[in-house]
Amino acid sequence: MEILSALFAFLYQAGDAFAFLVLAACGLAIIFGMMGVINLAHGEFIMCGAYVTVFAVRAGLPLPLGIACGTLAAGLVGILLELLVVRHLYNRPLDTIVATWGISLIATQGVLILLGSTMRGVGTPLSSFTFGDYSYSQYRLVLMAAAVVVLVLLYLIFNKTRFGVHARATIQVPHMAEALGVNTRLIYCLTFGLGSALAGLTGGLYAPTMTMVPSMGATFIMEAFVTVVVGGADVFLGTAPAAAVLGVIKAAMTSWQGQLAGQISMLIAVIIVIRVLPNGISGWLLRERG
Amino acid sequence: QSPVKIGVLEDQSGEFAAATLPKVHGIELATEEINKAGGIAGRKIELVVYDTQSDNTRYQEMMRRVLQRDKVDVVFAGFSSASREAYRPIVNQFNGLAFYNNQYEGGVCDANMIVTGAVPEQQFSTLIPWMMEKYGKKVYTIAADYNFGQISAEWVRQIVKENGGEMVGEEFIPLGVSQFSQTIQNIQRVKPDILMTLLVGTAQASYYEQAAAANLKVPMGSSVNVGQGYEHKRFTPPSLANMHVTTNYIEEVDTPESKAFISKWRAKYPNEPYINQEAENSYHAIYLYKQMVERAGSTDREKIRGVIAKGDVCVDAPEGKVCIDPKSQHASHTIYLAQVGADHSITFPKVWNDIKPYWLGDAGCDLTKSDPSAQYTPSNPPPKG
Amino acid sequence: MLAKANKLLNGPQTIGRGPAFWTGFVIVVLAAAAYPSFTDGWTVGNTVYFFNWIFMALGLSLIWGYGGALSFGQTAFFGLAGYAYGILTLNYGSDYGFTILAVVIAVAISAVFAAVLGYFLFFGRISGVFLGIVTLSVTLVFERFMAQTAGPEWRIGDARLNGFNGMTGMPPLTIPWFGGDIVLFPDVQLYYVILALLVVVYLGLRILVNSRFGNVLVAIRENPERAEMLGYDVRKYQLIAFIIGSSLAGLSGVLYTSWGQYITPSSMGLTAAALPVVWVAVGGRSDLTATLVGTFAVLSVFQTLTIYGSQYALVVMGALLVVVVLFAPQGLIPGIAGLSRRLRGAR
Amino acid sequence: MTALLQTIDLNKRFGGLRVTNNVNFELDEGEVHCLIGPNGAGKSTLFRLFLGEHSPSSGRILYAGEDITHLKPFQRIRKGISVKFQVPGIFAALSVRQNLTIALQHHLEGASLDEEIARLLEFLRLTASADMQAASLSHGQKQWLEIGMAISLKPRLLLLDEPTAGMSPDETYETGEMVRALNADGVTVLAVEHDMAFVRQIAQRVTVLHFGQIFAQGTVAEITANDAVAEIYFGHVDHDD
Amino acid sequence: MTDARTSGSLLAMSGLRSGYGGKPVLQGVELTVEQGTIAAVIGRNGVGKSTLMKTLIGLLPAMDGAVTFEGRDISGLKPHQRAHLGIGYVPQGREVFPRMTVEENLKVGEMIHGAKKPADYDRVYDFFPILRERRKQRAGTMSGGQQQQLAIGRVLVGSPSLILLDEPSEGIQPSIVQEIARIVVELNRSMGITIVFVEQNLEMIRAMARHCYVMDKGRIVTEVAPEQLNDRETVRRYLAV
Ligand SMILES: Nc1ncnc2c1ncn2[C@@H]1O[C@H](COP(=O)(O)OP(=O)(O)OP(=O)(O)O)[C@@H](O)[C@H]1O
Ligand SMILES: Nc1ncnc2c1ncn2[C@@H]1O[C@H](COP(=O)(O)OP(=O)(O)OP(=O)(O)O)[C@@H](O)[C@H]1O
Ligand SMILES: NC(N)=O
Ligand SMILES: [Mg+2]
Ligand SMILES: [Mg+2]
Repeated sequence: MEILSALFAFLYQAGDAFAFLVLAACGLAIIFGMMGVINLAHGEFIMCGAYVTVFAVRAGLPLPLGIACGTLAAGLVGILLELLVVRHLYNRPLDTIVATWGISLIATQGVLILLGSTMRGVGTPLSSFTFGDYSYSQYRLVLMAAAVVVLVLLYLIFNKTRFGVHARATIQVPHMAEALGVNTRLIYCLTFGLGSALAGLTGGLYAPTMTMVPSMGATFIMEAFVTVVVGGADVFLGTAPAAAVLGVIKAAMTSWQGQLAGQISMLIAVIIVIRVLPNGISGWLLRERG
Repeated sequence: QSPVKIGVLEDQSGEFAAATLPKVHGIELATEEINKAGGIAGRKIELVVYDTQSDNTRYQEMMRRVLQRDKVDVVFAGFSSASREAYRPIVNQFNGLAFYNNQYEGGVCDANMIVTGAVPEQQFSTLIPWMMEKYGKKVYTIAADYNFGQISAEWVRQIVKENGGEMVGEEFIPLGVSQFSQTIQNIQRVKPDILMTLLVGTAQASYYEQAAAANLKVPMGSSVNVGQGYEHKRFTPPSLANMHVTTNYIEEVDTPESKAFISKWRAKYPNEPYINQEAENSYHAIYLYKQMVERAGSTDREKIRGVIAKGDVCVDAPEGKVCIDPKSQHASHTIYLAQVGADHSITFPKVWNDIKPYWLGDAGCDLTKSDPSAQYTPSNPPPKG
Repeated sequence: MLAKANKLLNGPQTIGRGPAFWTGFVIVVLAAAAYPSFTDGWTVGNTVYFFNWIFMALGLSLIWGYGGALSFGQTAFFGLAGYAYGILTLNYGSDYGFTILAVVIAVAISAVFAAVLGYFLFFGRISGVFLGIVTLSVTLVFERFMAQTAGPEWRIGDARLNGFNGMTGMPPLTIPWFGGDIVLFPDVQLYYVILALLVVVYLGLRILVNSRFGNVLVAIRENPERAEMLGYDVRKYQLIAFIIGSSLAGLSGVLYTSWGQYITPSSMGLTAAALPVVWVAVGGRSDLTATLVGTFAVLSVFQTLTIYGSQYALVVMGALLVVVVLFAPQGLIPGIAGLSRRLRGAR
Repeated sequence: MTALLQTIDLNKRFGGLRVTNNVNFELDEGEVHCLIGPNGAGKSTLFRLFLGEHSPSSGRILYAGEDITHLKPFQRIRKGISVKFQVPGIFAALSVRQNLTIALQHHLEGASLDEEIARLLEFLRLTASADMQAASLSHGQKQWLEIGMAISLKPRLLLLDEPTAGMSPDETYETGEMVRALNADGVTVLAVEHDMAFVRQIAQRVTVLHFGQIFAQGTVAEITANDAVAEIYFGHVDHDD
Repeated sequence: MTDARTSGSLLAMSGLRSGYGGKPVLQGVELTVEQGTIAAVIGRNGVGKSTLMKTLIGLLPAMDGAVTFEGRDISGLKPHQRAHLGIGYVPQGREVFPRMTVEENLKVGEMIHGAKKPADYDRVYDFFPILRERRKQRAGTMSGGQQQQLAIGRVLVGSPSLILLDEPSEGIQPSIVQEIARIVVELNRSMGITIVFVEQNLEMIRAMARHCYVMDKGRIVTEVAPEQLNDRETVRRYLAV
C-alpha cells in the first residue's frame, strides 16, 4: 500500500504536470508550430478564456458551458486579431514577436483598466478523493483527461480532415496552396482562431484553480513555448512526447528537491534535449521513420 | 508659498498592481485632507506620481527623476522589497528621503529610509506563539523564493524554535509559479499542525484554491495574505478558511477610527476593491511626514531626522497609535490577529497594542549614531559595537 | 588604408552612405556633444542610461540582423557581466581605476561564457527557434538561480549576491586622475565617456559588417548551406558574431550596473529578455544605424509614456508597437528613410 | 592517370531505402564526366555524399588520394571542390554583386575583385541585374548566378547538378562551351544532366546510375547504344541527329 | 477533333501588363487560346514566361489589361477562385509541400473545381507509378524529378479544364519526358483539357504543341509552327541569346 500510494502520487503529479504543459502548449502549438507566428500574446488568450468563463459562470451558466463560452470568445478574439494584425505578418514571422508583444501589453493593461486589478474566482468544482496517504483534487483528473482529449482531437483534425491538410499546405507553401484552390486567407483565419480558442479552453479549464488577474496568462507562456519547441516542427508528433518528458522530469525534481529544482531542471532538460535533437523530438522521430 | 512636493512611485500596473493601487489612493486621500485643512505648515502638498509598472528598472529611472529633476522633498515608494533595493542606492546617492510603506522582511538600517510597514518581529512574534498554543508545535513553511520569503522563513524558524516547536518542512516557490499539486502533496506527507504561507504575488496566490480542492485542511498563518492581497475577498470560500494573519490594519477592523476612515475612503473611492494594510500605512505616513516637517520647520532631511531622534513622532492612525522608532526609523503598530472563517468572514481573536519594531535597534542598528545603509537579517546582524 | 576604411564604412551591409549621411552623422555627434550644456542633470544621466542599453541592441543586431541567429537570451550576458562587475568591485574597491579593469574583466567573462555556450549551440547545429528557446532557457536558469541567493551563505568574498532583491553598493566607474579619481556618477563626465564609447563601437561594427567577415555573415543568414558550399565554416562565423554580440550585451550589463549601482536577477527574466528583441526589431534589425536610432527612440518614447501616460502608458506602448510593425515592415528607421525617399522622389 | 575522386563501397540508406548501393566510382583528374540515370536513381544523393552534406551509411570517399569521408563540407570545398545544386542555392536577399563577392573574396580583394565581378557579370549576362536582389531573378538567371558562384571558387573539381535545367537550347549550348573551356584550363567536371544534347556536347565519359548502383559506364556513344539504358532511361528516342 | 460546341476561345489575354514592385515585366500580352488546344510559350531566360503564368493563375495581379476565361473576365479573381473555375497550375521549380506526404500533396489538388469533381487518384498513380510506391514519403525528400511528377499529378487529381505548365520537363529523365508529353496529349484528346505550357525542350514542344508562341521582352512577338522548331535557323532567331 505504501508503495502503491507513492506510485500513484507520482503518477498523479506527472499527469498533472503533463496536463499543464499540454494545455498550456496546445494553442501555441497550432499558432506557432503550424503558422510560425511567435505569439507572445498566447497568455492573454488564456486570460481571455478564463475571464469569460468566470463571467459566464457568475451569470449562472454551469461551468462546462462557461468554459465553452471562454473557448468561443478567445477564438473570436483570435479571428479578429488575425484579420486586423497577424494577417499582414505571415511572410515575416519574426516581426510577430513585436506585434504580439504589443497586443499582450494592450490586453493585460486594458483588462486592468476596464475590469480592475483582480476578480473573484468561481471555486474548484468536484471534490477531493483519497488514495493511500494523500488526498487529491478530482478536478485535476478532469484536466488530465482534457489534455489527452485535446491531443487526440488535434491529431485527427490536422491529419485526417481536409481542413487539416489544407492548413498544413497553406503554412508550407502558401502561394501554391492558393493556386491549387485553397482559400488561404480563410485557412489562416480559422487556424489562428482555432489556436486562440484552444488557449481560451485552457484558460477556462484552469480558471477555477487560479487567481483571476490580468497578468495570469504569464504563468503559462514559458512552459508553452518550451513544450512546443522541444516538440519540434511537427506539432502533433512532438507536443505529446515533449510534454511527457518534461512533465516527468519536472514532477520528479519537484517532489525530490522542491519547486525551484523542478523549474530549473525543466529548463536544463530543454537545453539538453535540443542539443541532442537539434530539430526537436518530432524532427528526430520523422528522421528515424525515414 | 512653495508647495511641499511628494514623489509617489508605485506599481499601478503589472504583477503587483492589485495590492498597490490602494496605496496611491491612501496617499491621495491624506493629501486632499491635509490640503483642505491648510497644508503642511501652510504649504500645500503637491504629488508627483509615476507608475513604476512592477518593473525594478523603472524605479531607478523614476527615483532619479523625482529627486534630480522634479526635486521633490520626499518620496513614497515601493511595493516589493526588490523595488526598494533598486531605488535605495539612488536615494543614497542624492541624499534624499524615502518612505517605504510596506510590510516586509525587515532589517533595513538606512538613514535615508523611513519604514511604516510592519516587520517580522511585529507579525511573527505575535502570531506564531498564539497559533502553536492553539494548534500544535509542528510547523511547515512555504515561502516565495526570494529575499522576502527566505528572510521571513528564517524568522519563522527562529520563533518556532524559541517557543519549543519543530519545523517539519520548508519549501521555497519561485515567483510566478502557479501550480502547486506537488507542494500540496509534500505538505500532506509530513502532516504539520501549522502551515506558514509566505507567498507573494498573484500567481502564487493560486495555491489556496488548489490546496482547498485537494482537501488540505491545515491551519494556516501568514504575514502577507488578507492584509496585503485580500485573498479572502477574491477567492471563493472556503479556500482561505482557517487562515490566520497578523496585520496592522485591514478594512474589517472594527473600531470607530477605522469606521470613520473607511467612510471617508469609500466616499472618495467608491469602487475600491479593498482597503488593505499598505493603503492605511501610506495614508498615515503622510500624516507622519506632516508632523515631522512641521516640527522641524523644514523639509531638510537632517532636520527631520533630528525630530525623529526625539523619539516622540506619533500619529493616531486608523489602526491606532503609530510611532517612529529613532534607532531604526521603523514604525510601531497595533497588530490585529485576523482569522478567516469558512465563509471568509474575518474575526479578530486577539489584538496587540503598540508592538515595537525592536529587532534592529536591539541588534545594533542605531541611526542616530551611524548610518550603515544596509539590510540585516537574523543570521547576518549588524556588526556589534 | 584610408580608402579601405572608407570603403568598409560605406559598404553594402549598411544603409546611410555617402557625404550626406556622414555630414548628418557629424552633426548628430556634435549635437550630442553639445547637448549636456542645454539640459539638466537628470536628462543627461537619463540619456546615459539609454545609451547603456544600445550596446546590447547593437550586439543583437549583429547576431540576429546580420547573422540570422535570433538569440533570445542576450540578457544572460548582460546579467553575468553586471554581477561580475559587482563582485569584483565590492571585493577590490574602486581605487587606482580598478573599476575600468573590472569592466574589462566582466566583459571578458561574458565573452568567454558566450564562447562556451556558442560552441555548444552552433557546433551542435542548433538554429532557428531552437536557438531562441535554448538561449532564453539559459537566461531564465540564471534568473531563477540568482533569485534564490538571498541567504547570507551566497556570497563571493565580500559581495553578497542577495537574491531577487539584487546586488547593490558597487561603486560607479572611476577614472584614475592626479589628485584623486574622477567618479563617473551619471552626469556629464559619464555622458561623454559613454558617448565616445558608443561612437567607437558603432563605427567599429560598421567596419566589421562591411568587411569580408560581414559578407559571410549575411550570406549565412540568407543561405547557410550555400555559404558552407562556398568553403566557409558557418559555425565559426556564427560563433564569432555571437561572442562579439554577447560581449556587447555584457558591456551594457556592466554599464547599467555601475550607472545605478545595482543589478538584479529580473534583468535576466522573460520581460527583460524580450526587450532587446523588441528594440532591434522595431528599429530595423538588419542595419546598425537603424538599430541604434530605433533603440534610442523606443526607450525614450516608452519612458515618456510611463511618465505622462499614467495607466494608459502600457496600452499606448502596445499600440505603437503594433502600428510600427504593420506600417514599417523593414523597421521604424528604414521605414522612415523609405518614406522620405519616396516623398522626395515624388517632388 | 590517377583518380581525383574515388568512392569505395559507398552506401547510403534512408530508413529502409537504399539510395546509394555499394558504389565504387572513379573520376579521373582532368576529365568531363556525366552522371545520368532515372529520376530518383540517387544522383543528387551521391553529390551530397561527395560534399559531406550526407554522411554515408558505410564506405569511403577519397579525393586526390586522401580520405575525405569524415571531413566537413567546407573543408572539402577548401580542398578544391565546388558545386552547383539542383535547386538554385543563392543568397536571396543580397544583390547579385554581393552574391559573387562572397564567392570571390576567398582569393581576391580590392580593385581586382571588382574587375573580376564585372567580368563575371558580363559572362553570366547579369550585368544589367547586378544590383538587383538575387531573389528577383528569373529561374534561369538564378541558375546562371549559381554557376557563376561555383566557378568563382576556381575549383579543381566542379560538380554540376542539372546545370541547364530551365535553359533554352542555345543557353544550354553556351553552358556546354563554358564547361569545355573550364576543362581546357584543367578543371575536372562531374555533371548530372537529363539533357542528352548537353551530355553529348561535353561528356568524355558517362556513368549511368540506377537504383543507387552503377548500371553502365562508357562513352556517350556506348551508352546511347546500350539497349538496357534505353529501356530504363531514354525511352524510345527517334535519333534525329 | 475538337467539338464544335466547345470550340472558340477559352482563355484570352488583352493588353496584359504585370510585374514586380511596380515595374512591369509583361508589356501588354495579347494572346488567345482556343478551347481544347495545346499552346506552348517559348522564349529566352528572363523574358517573362513564368511571369505570364503567374499572372494567369492570379499570383501576380495584372496592372493593366484583362484575362478572360470561358468568356468571363477573371482579372479580379484571387488564385483560389480561378482554381475553382478549373484552372490548374504547375509552377516552375515544383513547389511541392515538403513536409506533407505524397498522398497529402495530391489531396490538396482536389480543390481545383472547388472539389466539385470526384478526385481520381488511380489515374494519377497509373500515370506516375513512383507516386503510388512512395505514397507515404514526405515530398521534400523525393528526388527532383519525382517532385516534378508529383507537381503535375497534383493538378491532374482535380481534373482541371485548363492546365498551366511551367517547364514541365525540367529535371525529368528523357523517357518520362516522353511519357508526360504522351499523358498530356492524351488528357487533351480524351477529356478536352486545354494546355498552356512554357517549355525549353524543343522535342517536347514538337510532340505536344499545336501552337507555339514566342515571347520576348514581355510581349508575344510571333507564332511559329511547332514543326518549324526542327529548323536550327528559326530556333536561333527566336531563342538565341
Ligand atoms: N531524406 C530522405 N528520406 C527518404 N528518401 C530520400 C531522402 N532523400 C532522398 N530520398 C530518396 O532517395 C532517392 C534518390 O534521390 P536523389 O535526389 O538522389 O535522386 P536523383 O537521382 O538526383 O533524381 P532526379 O533526377 O529526379 O533529381 C529518391 O527515391 C528519393 O525519394
Ligand atoms: N520576384 C521577382 N521580383 C522582381 N523581379 C522578378 C521576380 N521574378 C522575376 N523577376 C524579373 O522578371 C523578369 C521575368 O522573369 P520570369 O521569371 O518571368 O522569366 P522567364 O521567362 O520565366 O525566365 P526563365 O526561362 O529563366 O524561367 C526577369 O527579368 C526577372 O528578373
Ligand atoms: N515587501 C514585500 N512583501 O515584498
Ligand atoms: Mg537530383
Ligand atoms: Mg520561368
